[in-house]
Amino acid sequence: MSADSQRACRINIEDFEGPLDLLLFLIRRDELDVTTIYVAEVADQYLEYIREAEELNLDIAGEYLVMAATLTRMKSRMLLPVERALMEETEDPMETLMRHLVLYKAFKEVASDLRENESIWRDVFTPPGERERYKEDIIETDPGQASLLDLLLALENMTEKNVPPPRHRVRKPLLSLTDCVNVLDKLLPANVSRDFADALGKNARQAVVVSFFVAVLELVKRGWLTAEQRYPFADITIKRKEERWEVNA
Amino acid sequence: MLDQLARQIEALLVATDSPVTLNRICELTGCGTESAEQAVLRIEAELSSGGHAMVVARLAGGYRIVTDPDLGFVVGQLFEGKRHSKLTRASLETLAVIAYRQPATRAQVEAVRGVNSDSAMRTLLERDLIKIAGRQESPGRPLLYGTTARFLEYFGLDNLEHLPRMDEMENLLKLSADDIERMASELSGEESDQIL
Amino acid sequence: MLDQLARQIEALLVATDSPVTLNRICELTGCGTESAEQAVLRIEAELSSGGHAMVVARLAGGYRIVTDPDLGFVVGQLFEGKRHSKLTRASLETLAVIAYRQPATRAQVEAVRGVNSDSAMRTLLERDLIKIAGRQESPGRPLLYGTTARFLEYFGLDNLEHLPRMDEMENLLKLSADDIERMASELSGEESDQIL
Repeated sequence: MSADSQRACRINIEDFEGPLDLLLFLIRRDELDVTTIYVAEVADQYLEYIREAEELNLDIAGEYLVMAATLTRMKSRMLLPVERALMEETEDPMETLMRHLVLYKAFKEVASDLRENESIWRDVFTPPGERERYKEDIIETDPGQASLLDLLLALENMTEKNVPPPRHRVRKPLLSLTDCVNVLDKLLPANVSRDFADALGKNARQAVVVSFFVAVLELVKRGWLTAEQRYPFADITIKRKEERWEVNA
Repeated sequence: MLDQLARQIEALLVATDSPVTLNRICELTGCGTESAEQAVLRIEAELSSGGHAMVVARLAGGYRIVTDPDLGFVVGQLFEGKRHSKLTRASLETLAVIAYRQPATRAQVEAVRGVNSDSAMRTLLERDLIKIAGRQESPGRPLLYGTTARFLEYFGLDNLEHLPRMDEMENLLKLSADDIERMASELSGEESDQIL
Repeated sequence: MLDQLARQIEALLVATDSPVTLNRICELTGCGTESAEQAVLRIEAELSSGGHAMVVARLAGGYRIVTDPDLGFVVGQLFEGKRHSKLTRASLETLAVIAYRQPATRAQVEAVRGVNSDSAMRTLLERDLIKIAGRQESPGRPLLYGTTARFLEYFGLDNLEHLPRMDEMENLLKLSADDIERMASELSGEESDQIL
């Protein structure tokens, strides 16, 4: 397909439900069969599309980029004879991807069947039922009258309702784990102990304290930090264990 | 055999949840008052000649199709001894707090809800959704409440561990960071009350 | 002209607020299964020959009388503004995966779809089309989701065996069960890193 005709049928990335949807579109556009596609060909098409979208400064979800990386890796492996020999013993990632595409395509078809059902049954109306005509004052409860979601929404509702009267305080959101780890990374040289409260400073906002506390718990779980508390309510001492933290590992 | 106008009107009168006035019928089907009245008569005649279980009821200035009162003895059974009222918001909130904090005292529930929860707790006890689960070893030794087997049945849970955890719940309900902070501060506020 | 048994059954199917099973019909009218089935056929025939606006629908394992879909354009006006919008493609895809894989975890759904499905799942929960159906006995014990009776009614299905492309999908799912598990476990591994 020439570059011109490719432009001509440029489509918006927002029309797709994810990388698999886009891949299926590209395969169908070129009238290929899902089971006989060549990785190099598909990879090129996909990468070109993503590049185009990037040029247009479109917001591309992370999943699309992950797929781009996967396809690139697959393609380069195909080109390396040694790797290829090794790969024959294990499963061909292209096979896996094709199976995945076949599966996803099937679900897409089911979804469109459901869409048809929906459009018919949206036009079907049920009589309202005559429970109220026959029963007015029954106070019994059977399973299924309230769902778990109702229970959860009740909890959510309480957190909304219990907003204390306005005070001179601006609520700030919690910090992300990554943010906290990055700060702790700078704050804590290796093998030096520090007081948790000191590290954050006396006037740290509650949100900050909560955020860092959660981060510390997580780092202790990963074995990157140790935390000690001599007795209940005593100060917590934290100490760095690992030299380097791979935050996004 | 009903004509198209009568069919349209019949559909309206069957599906509606409150009586439909003649004006509204005309508005929705685009016919005149007289045609609508005539059509209603044809519906009545057709229902009756087919021996159907439905009649057109003229109620509160409007029409609707309901089951023939002489079949009340069968229809009534459909709703006998069965669920009717849902749990109220107050009961659900109280139940939610107890489910997640159990065993919990009434004071704890009220601290979270910010309102008196006496009658909600009584309802839940009556419905066997919560039970007394001991006493707290603190001044006044208040009663502790927990959920029952019926609670699990009611929400279709195998056991208490199947309750969504708080983190999963946040995911489900997409609580904002603000909400989480608020919850955290409420919980810590509440706990400090207990220590005092 | 409907006989007395058919009239009674018709009344039940009109007055009910959820589909009535054949067993329940027999229980309430005191007739046998076969008589009940025959009577339902007579009701269908009589409604159709009278040109009525109603049909008998087989939904979620039971029967109920509903308005004919070809009159939706009139009846829909009664509920304007109160009707749910159509499901998005994301929601439909998510629902399709859950319907066939149920009970399914969120990670499994996302593994198949290849994208985050958080907000679709939330919509489906809110619209009572899926429900929490326990926890998977695997690391992290994630929540499991399944479809509801409302799901069947929404899509006009009698039971889960009437899902579209059942045979094809069952085979396919058998073949890719391992793939899905592997992809799902990769995904849930990623998720545990993002605790906030």
